[in-house]
Amino acid sequence: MGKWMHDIDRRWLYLLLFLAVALPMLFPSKGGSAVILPETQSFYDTVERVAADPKRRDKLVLLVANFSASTATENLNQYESAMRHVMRHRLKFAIVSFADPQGRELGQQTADKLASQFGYQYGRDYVNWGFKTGDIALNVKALARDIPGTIGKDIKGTPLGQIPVMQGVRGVDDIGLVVETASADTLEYWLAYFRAAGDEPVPLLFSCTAVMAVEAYPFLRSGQIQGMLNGLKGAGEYETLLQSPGFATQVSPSLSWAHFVILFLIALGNLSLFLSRRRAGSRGGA
Amino acid sequence: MDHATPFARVFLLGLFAVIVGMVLWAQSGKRFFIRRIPGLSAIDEAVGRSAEMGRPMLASFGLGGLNAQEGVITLQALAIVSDVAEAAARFGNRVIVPVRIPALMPVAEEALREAYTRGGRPEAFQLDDLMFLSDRQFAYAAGVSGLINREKVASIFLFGTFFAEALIIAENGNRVGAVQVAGTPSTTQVPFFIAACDYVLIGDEFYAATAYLTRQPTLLGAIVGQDIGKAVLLFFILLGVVLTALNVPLVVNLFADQAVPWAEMLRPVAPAAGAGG
Amino acid sequence: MPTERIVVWIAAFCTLGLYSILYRENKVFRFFEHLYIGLGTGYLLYLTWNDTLKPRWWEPMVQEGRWWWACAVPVGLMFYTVYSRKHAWMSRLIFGLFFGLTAGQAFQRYAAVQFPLIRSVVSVPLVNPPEATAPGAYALSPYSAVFNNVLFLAIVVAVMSYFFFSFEQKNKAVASVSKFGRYVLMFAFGAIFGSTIMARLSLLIGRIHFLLHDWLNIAP
Amino acid sequence: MFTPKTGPELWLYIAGALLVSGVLVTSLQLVPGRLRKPLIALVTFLAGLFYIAEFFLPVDPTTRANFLTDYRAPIAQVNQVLLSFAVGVGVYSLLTLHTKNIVRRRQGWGFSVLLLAAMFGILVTGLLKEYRPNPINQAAFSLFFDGGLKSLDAAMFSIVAFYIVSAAYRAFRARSVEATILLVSASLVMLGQVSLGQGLTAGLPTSGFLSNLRVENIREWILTRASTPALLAVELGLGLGALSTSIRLWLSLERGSYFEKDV
Repeated sequence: MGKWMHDIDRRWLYLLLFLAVALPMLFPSKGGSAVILPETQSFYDTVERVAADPKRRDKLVLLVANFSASTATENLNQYESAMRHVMRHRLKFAIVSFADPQGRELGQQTADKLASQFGYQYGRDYVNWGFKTGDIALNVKALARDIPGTIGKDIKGTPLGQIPVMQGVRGVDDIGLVVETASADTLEYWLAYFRAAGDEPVPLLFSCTAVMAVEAYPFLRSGQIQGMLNGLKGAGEYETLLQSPGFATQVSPSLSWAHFVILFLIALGNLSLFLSRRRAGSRGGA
Repeated sequence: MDHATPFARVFLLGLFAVIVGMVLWAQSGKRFFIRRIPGLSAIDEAVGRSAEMGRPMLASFGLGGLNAQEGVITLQALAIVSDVAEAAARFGNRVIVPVRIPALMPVAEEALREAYTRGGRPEAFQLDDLMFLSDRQFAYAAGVSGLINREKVASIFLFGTFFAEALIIAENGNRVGAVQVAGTPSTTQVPFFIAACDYVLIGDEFYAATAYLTRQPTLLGAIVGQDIGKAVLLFFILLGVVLTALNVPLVVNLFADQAVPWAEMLRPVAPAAGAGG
Repeated sequence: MPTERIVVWIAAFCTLGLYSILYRENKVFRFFEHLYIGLGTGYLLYLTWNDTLKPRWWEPMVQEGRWWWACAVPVGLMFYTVYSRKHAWMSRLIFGLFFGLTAGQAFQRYAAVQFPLIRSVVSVPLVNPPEATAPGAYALSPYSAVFNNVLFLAIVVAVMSYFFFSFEQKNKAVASVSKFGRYVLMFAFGAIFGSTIMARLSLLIGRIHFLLHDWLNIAP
Repeated sequence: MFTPKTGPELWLYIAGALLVSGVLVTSLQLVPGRLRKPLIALVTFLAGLFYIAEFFLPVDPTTRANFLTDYRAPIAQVNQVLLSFAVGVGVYSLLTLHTKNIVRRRQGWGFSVLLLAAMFGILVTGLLKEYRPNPINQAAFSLFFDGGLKSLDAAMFSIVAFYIVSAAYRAFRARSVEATILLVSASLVMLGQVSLGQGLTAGLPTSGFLSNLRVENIREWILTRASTPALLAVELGLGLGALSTSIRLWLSLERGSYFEKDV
């Protein structure tokens, strides 16, 4: 028994995982009630605070889409909820991507999807700066000082100066909030070159894949970022806070079951180790 | 920090002086000691095993580009991969080097040519084994997985910046039974290398690697300089913690993003203001 | 069949084709692997022109009349001198430029990234930690707040001492501190592993949802 | 002279710039061997000096800029444009390898044909979509991009989920102290991050001492109190390592194969 578990063909593990994800999708059930983690709560609260702050609410919100379709399950759901939250408070915002060209399209698709619902109009209420290639550090550094110069034209080829929503937006001091949605460690650039480059630190929110979250906890603790959405789970909690359940809420059972399968397998692996040790022990070996 | 505060000038120039000073001292003949780094002694073993089995090796210097964040890591990784290639040349082994960043192809080519020359077999260098695979992260991973399985590589060396593809590469390596040595400053990928590789360099062992492998005075000097830097950091940390307990925010103010006037350095912050800000 | 439907079918085949490597390396995987690398490179060329060279170089030069951008061509071609043994050294000149630009940013990067980290360590309060008085679910008793903060500092110091290289860690106290450092590192790596599992599962969920919902249409 | 030009004058200037810079670059070959390394070192030093001086030199308190600050953006642009020229080096490598495969009918040469066809397919349809935008070109590009590339990206990324399971099954066995630590912290974090796991301890109070035993709070504790300081300390070491490597690069003190070769 122990030996069989030890030598188990990994393809059986793969099949088991596939079933753990697929079956809860085919037979939907209600996911357990989510506990809201404090970083999600403060993410939500920060947007609320910016919206209620007369000094900040008229400034531009940056919704940075530093992700591509490959992490859409986590990032796109976070991004959509953040945009919905911003639109609810009628804040002006800009979509921009530095990490992946798909970011600008995914950002635009999200805006197209939500705009009619909230009466947002391109150019008047929001703008898409598009994708900026090149060294992200240099771009973000330049952005802090000169937004129109760094960005140049928007996604439709209009110079930023001619877009109503961009009137008076020069640099970091005209930005009210940065929401960085990312699949890689692009947060650092905002910390290093943008957040504290102006008169007052700009509130910075991070919605990221669960991997990047671990690295970001130190920044959360040091107060450099004000809130964080941790992967699909964070997206689900945020959906709960916004009271608009979506994809993240729907697939929560699959996430839970897959975790349990992995935990079960780990337990199985340790059982096999224990059994093989005991067998070795009874034969008099070490 | 957009521009240096007065303290940052002093502190960074101090670090600069210490590191350059130690490098110069080492270059003028001072022999510095550096402790054993277990993963690195495994490189020769892995190369040797490849030679025994008569199967090729695969070495990657990571997925990092030439930007500020990854550039220095990538160049350091290339230096380690060159050392691997040199050992491979000595054993008469084939080493496949898949590349992600096109701009690095010329640098890699020169570095590998030089490594084979140092290994005594310049003619063994095959340009086809240094291949640009794809600049797309997962296309690169798919290509490397294909190579690992088709070429039945016997050992794999992964150094440099890695992202999520790290585990795809390492698990395929594990499946074909290759000996794998990895080292990366990308902390998020270290656990996966630990799970799938035989030897893993953690944290700034990566930066110590070339010094340990080559015993170059310059590099050894730099490691000693870094160690002194770490000692200075520890000093500031301990000092800062004691002062914070006494409600004197001197060290916090010294390391602030915006210059704090000297007169206000010692003024206690209001409670609950928190750090950073 | 409308384009969207064809796209879904192609996407489903691509997904299953790559997944076939989970069974074993095979011709189907090899097909999609080569397709993938080809598409990736073609797209890279397209992006390089469309997103960088056209807007940042060609249009400024030709439409806005900034003729001096033409100088970028001979300089950029220096990369290609690597193909000639005689001229290969010239590629080093342009790499020297890039190495310089990369290295030159290190000081600002250090100050910008490391200083806040140092601040966050030194401002850990050992006396009257605010966590002890904070309202809400995460308030701690004064004892556990102090314990947590002492532990926090101990971990920082232990892990940092693990990474000293220039002396043999023979001293028993030093050796055990550094051993503790290594254990803590393993603890942290375990945490990363556990946390990453969620991220990777999410992506798989996304893909399987695509297969079951968008392609086969058997899941809601 | 450095003012934008228009019309035929522009093309004249462009041709002139090409000629002059071309001659300058070519004449670099006249640099004698012993001066080449110092020249490379000088270029590296000056390029690095720009950012270092820009950062260290005092700034005007009102504009928070010094005389170099305004050149950040142009330098970023030059950097980006020049790096784009290097893309061809990679493509050339790929093209030669696979053309050789096809010409010499090496094993699996059919896959090389496929690779090249896919490469030109997406490039051509992409450019057609930009320069001749019509529904057919849009759709053709979409087949390559949305059907092919995007889904291949997503599929390959999600495959990590399978590998993470086999890695966990193999690695998380209590064979040694270190492996046990890894196992325990990973399992606790996993339990704490899904609602099913959180349900296990949902009966415990949300405040007071017992609340510490709720799995989501254990997870939070592991991430913020135990793993954060460890990663922070790693980061402090890495920062110094990067700084030291950068200094060596900047001053051309770096040693190792590429940097020691005679030119």
